[in-house]
Amino acid sequence: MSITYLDAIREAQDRALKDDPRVFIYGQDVGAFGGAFKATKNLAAKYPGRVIDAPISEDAMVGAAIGAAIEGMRPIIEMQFADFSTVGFNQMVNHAATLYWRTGVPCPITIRLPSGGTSGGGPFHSQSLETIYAHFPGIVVMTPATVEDAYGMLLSAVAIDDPVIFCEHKYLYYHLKASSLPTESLPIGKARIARQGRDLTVVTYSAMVHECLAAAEVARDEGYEVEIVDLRTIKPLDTDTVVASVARTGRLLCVGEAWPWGGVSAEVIARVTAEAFDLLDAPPQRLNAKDTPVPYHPNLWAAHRPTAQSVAQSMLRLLRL
Amino acid sequence: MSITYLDAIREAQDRALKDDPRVFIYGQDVGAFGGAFKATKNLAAKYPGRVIDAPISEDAMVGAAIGAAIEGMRPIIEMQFADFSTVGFNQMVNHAATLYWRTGVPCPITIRLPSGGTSGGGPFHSQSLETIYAHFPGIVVMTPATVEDAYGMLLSAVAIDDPVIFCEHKYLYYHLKASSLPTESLPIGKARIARQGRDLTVVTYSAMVHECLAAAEVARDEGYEVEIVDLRTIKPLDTDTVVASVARTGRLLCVGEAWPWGGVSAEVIARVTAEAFDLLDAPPQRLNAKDTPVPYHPNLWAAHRPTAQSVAQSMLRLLRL
Amino acid sequence: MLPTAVSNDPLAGVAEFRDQFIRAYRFMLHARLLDERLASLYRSGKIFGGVFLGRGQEALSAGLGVCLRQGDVFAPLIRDAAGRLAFGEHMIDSIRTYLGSPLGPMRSRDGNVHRGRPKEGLLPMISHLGAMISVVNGMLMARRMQKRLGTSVGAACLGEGGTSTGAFHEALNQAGVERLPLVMVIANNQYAYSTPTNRQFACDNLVERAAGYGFDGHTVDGTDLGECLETLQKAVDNARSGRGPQMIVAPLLRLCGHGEHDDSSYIDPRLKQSELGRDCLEIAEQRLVAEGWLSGEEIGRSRSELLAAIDETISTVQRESAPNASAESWQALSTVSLRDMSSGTEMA
Amino acid sequence: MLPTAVSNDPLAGVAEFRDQFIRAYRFMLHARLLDERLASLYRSGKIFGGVFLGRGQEALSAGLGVCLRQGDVFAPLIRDAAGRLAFGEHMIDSIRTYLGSPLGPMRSRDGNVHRGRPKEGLLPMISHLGAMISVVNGMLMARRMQKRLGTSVGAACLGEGGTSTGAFHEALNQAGVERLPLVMVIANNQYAYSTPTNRQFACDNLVERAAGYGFDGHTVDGTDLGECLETLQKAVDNARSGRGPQMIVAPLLRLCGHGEHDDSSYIDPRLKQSELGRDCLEIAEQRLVAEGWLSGEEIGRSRSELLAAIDETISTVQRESAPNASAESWQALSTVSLRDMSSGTEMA
Ligand SMILES: Cc1ncc(C[n+]2csc(CCOP(=O)(O)OP(=O)(O)O)c2C)c(N)n1
Ligand SMILES: Cc1ncc(C[n+]2csc(CCOP(=O)(O)OP(=O)(O)O)c2C)c(N)n1
Ligand SMILES: [Mg+2]
Ligand SMILES: [Mg+2]
Repeated sequence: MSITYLDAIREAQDRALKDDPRVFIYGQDVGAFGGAFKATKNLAAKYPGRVIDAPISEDAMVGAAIGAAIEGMRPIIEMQFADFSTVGFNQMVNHAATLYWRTGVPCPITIRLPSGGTSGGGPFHSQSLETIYAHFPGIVVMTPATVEDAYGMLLSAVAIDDPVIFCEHKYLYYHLKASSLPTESLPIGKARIARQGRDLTVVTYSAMVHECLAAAEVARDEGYEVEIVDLRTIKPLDTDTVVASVARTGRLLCVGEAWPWGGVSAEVIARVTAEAFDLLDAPPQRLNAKDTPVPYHPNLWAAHRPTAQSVAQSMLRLLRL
Repeated sequence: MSITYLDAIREAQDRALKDDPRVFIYGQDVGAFGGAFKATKNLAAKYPGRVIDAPISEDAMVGAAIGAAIEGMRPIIEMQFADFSTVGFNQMVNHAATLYWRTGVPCPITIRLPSGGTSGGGPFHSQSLETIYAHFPGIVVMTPATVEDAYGMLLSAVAIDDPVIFCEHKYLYYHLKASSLPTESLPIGKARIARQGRDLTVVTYSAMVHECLAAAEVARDEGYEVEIVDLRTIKPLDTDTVVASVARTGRLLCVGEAWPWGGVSAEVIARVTAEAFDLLDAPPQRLNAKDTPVPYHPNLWAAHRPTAQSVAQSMLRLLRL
Repeated sequence: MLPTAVSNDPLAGVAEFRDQFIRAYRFMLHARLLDERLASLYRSGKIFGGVFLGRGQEALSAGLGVCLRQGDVFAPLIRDAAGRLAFGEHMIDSIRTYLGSPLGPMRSRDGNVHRGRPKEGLLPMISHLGAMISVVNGMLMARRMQKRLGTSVGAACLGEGGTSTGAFHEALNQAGVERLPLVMVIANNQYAYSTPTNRQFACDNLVERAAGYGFDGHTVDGTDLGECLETLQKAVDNARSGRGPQMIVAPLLRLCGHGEHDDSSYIDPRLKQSELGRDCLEIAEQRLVAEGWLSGEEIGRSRSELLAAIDETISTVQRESAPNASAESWQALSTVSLRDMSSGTEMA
Repeated sequence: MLPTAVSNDPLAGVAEFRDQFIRAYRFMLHARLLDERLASLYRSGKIFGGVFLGRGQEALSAGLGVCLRQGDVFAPLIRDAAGRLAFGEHMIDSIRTYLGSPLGPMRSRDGNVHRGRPKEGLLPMISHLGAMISVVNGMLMARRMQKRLGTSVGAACLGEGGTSTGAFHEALNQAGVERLPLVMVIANNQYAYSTPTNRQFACDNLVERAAGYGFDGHTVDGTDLGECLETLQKAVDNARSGRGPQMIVAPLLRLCGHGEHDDSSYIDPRLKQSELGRDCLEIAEQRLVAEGWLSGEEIGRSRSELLAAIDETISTVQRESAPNASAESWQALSTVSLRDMSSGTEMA
């Protein structure tokens, strides 16, 4: 049997619906159609009245989720693409995110954002928006990189009493496969060592984990062992695991598919330099997407985001500093 | 004669309207009423038909500005509070910001965000949202800290062919005074040395410049000379001036009123450590607001954001490292 | 005007109406007096931030409040002191929130009109206009899924200016599609801050929008408590009995500034002279006296009693200690294990 | 049905209408054939990303396009290949954008339906539904301020699903308040992706929303080119002559998938059998032949000529070289002096 990252997301929702009557799914085309990416396929038939088609109203979708959460439900909202979450932004960052702090009433909602670039996606179907959500207090931001985490973390997201932005990467939907679903997983908030190494720590998350793993093989051919930290959640951010890795390697490269200004990679570097400056043997470096919208043509797209090749170059340059 | 920061904003708009027939102002209550903060007082009478009351429709306000820009105008949009820009967010980050890159047609719009905390403002009238705008490609983000810059930079914002998010600080509106308006100003994109020093570089912007200046006096009493860099624009960010200062002092503290995760302070540290690691004699540090919504009660508010006192503590701790 | 038939027995109907009218009037009076006290606290510099009054809108607001029941959902807006009291909010919640007491429902964190108790069905508004309506929808949807909607309804208030927001539209459309028992009350007080209605919308009466959302539409003179009660009761009853969402539009005039910082000199004097500019409280009192439901003396006594209670509550709250920043948790997440202890807020 | 009186001379009116009908029909046919070729390129893997067709909506779209003039503003949506051609877009713009040619108006940066030439009044849509309308408003407002609005109008297209967005509402309200010559064309093709209308809105006909925005409302059978032309011409004329914003709602059926990846198996077969499911192109052809305006032969010839032109253009574009990433500027700002050269995108 082989299970894709997308299957895992569907299975996690199936299980959440099965195990917890408080769970429901609300989003455009999630019902009988099963969602634009089929992440909710068959669920409407299996759980009548609990997988609900929404009008094209992202603000009202999130607003309704907040209200349902107040009444004790655990809604999962599917945005059709992460890029469209910008029109539901206000309810997310100003309403869901502040509810617990303002009132003491928790707001357990999960908002799934099909994120990241795919070939031919273009500027409005490719965005990685984790940074803007992580900037706001009161939100947990998850960025699973593996089939196992797609499953386990989505189940955790639904179980957590706070709003979770669940950034699932569209490129991984079909590309990533595992042989079975996990029965247990790392606690939320803990990063994972995706590859052990001694010469350089690469901190990354989501689809870039795989580019970095491939790049690490290139570096191995040059005689270097690169350690790769998969952050899993970017807020909270597991500084301890990152610092412990840097303590072993003395070098830090942060890689992200999002735009460069002020994102995950900047945050990681600011933390590591503040807390573990003396462990660094070389300047910490970043590699992000270019600071333009995400281009449509595959040639441009491949150059816009980091790839195994560009990551390998960055690794080797930093290793040789 | 004494001119406040708010006066300077009004004067700049007056001059822009006077000098350039392409300029108009659009926002809630900006017309006869002169705006919630009186930043457009008298302008509607002086420039009939060019200072226009908008319905409570931030998305449509920004959309209309984009359209007007395409037709050769140079609109200024006033958001009543920065906090409400979240409902015009999509037009800003996905439409205005991408227009030039996608089509080659520039989008010269200025969006004024009355930003930052004041006593009793509470969670929805106090936000500093520069980070989320700076994260998106295609936007210039200005954060003037002085009366002179409020004037000169707003004029530049209107003259620039790209979308500008102009974060004017509400706390400075009345608190900050100058004797006259400037006749010239530093180029946009250049940071300013607000205070010279040799022992520590503090990088900051907007209202925090003044907290940092006050804190520097405390440090002086302890025998330290702190250099203060006022970024002026946070995107583009003048890394050169910051690095040159760190070259003089060997120490870096970044101070911002925004939330801590992934903001200006992280970006500055990531740049300095990547480009000037060897110049640092101690770990670079940050001081931001706390990672919660902005509280209503003045006691809590004063503890939530950095103040001269907390900045001074951070300075001294870092100076003694 | 009396309601046509509240029950089978016309006299019982009259008595019921009278009782409801008197109850609503008391909340109006209470709200008016409380508002005035808050305004004077503001003028003497005792309140941080803004103060927003409901002067001129009490009939509509209290009228809605008395038509709601425990178990309903209520999302008031900035001018709904009267409706809040009628729905059961204790005035100490208001005073504590305005004065920033840590004992208030918002625990000094949020202020003035941004208060509520979500678990009791009273939603604490965020400032972004229009944002509360879809939240009410979600509460009603949840109850329906949980099979405990019963005859409960959700009521949301908004000014005419707030109808220009995308959030308003999305939420009304959503309520229509889900056929929720939502009662949408729009106080058209002729201004949104300084902006007159002709800069806000282009139809004659916002109720023209009801049909497009699948709502029943009602218009009512917002200065007349009797008419407000009649119309709101009908709308709430419609919603309760499964007849789908209801929109009520009430023309009236804001008889105060946008906030207490605002002298509202922009208000057209002709509007003040018009029917819209009548003070709903005075009209209600005239009717009470004319119908013989309350005497001038009784009204005067109510007034003094309420004032005394208000002043006592204010004194109580003023003796409460201010919040202590170092005792604050400074954590926005409820999940303790997910609190990030090194997020750059403090020096390492 | 013929229009009642297009000019004083009824025969001139007939001739004018006939000419317009024929012109519109040719654009419909052109769009249909172009769409079909793009679909087959998609099936053979030659197109990155999605392909979105206008099948079944050409009458409405071309009808609008021929009512517009140079100097007007047009914001088409995903199913407006016909309207674009009628408005003057060269088909090579479409093909280049779909195939990602750097010579196209979007220079490989944006794709498929996200193309346009803003300076020529043809707006390149962003994906976020509803977002284009307020941009059209702003263009019209600007022209009015510049005193060069004249009789120009702005037309914006949207599907019925897009009417649920807040952006749609804010923009329509804005157009009403500003009394702009906006022509809002809503193609109610019964589905938004897979979502049927009863999950999208709760009124019978979206045109019921027109009055609430201060718009004139029109409904037209979207499958009938003659009726579309008549109604659209009236609406456009109204807007041109200062009678304020116009809304046209056209029921019809999407005769294809949402995109070419979608088999649209969810479409109710009863809808396909109904009047809504008629193919507007066939109906237009029947009328052309019945009226004696074009013969079957002439239609066949048009078809071959258009096909040949399409295929030639596709070949041309396919010979164009792909974009070269290293020649890209990778700069999102137009202001050269503000380009940030050390923003972490590259290693120092
Ligand atoms: C989305 C949004 N934009 C702007 C504001 C600022 N604002 C607060 S109240 C107000 C006017 C509200 O007018 P209306 O809805 O008519 O209510 P009223 O004050 O008249 O009761 C405005 C513009 C806001 N709260 N939310
Ligand atoms: C704000 C927003 N949310 C979601 C989407 C994803 N989306 C693209 S097309 C579409 C359906 C559009 O339906 P409709 O407006 O009826 O147009 P049609 O495709 O039927 O022509 C959706 C949901 C989007 N583009 N924008
Ligand atoms: Mg109002
Ligand atoms: Mg449709």
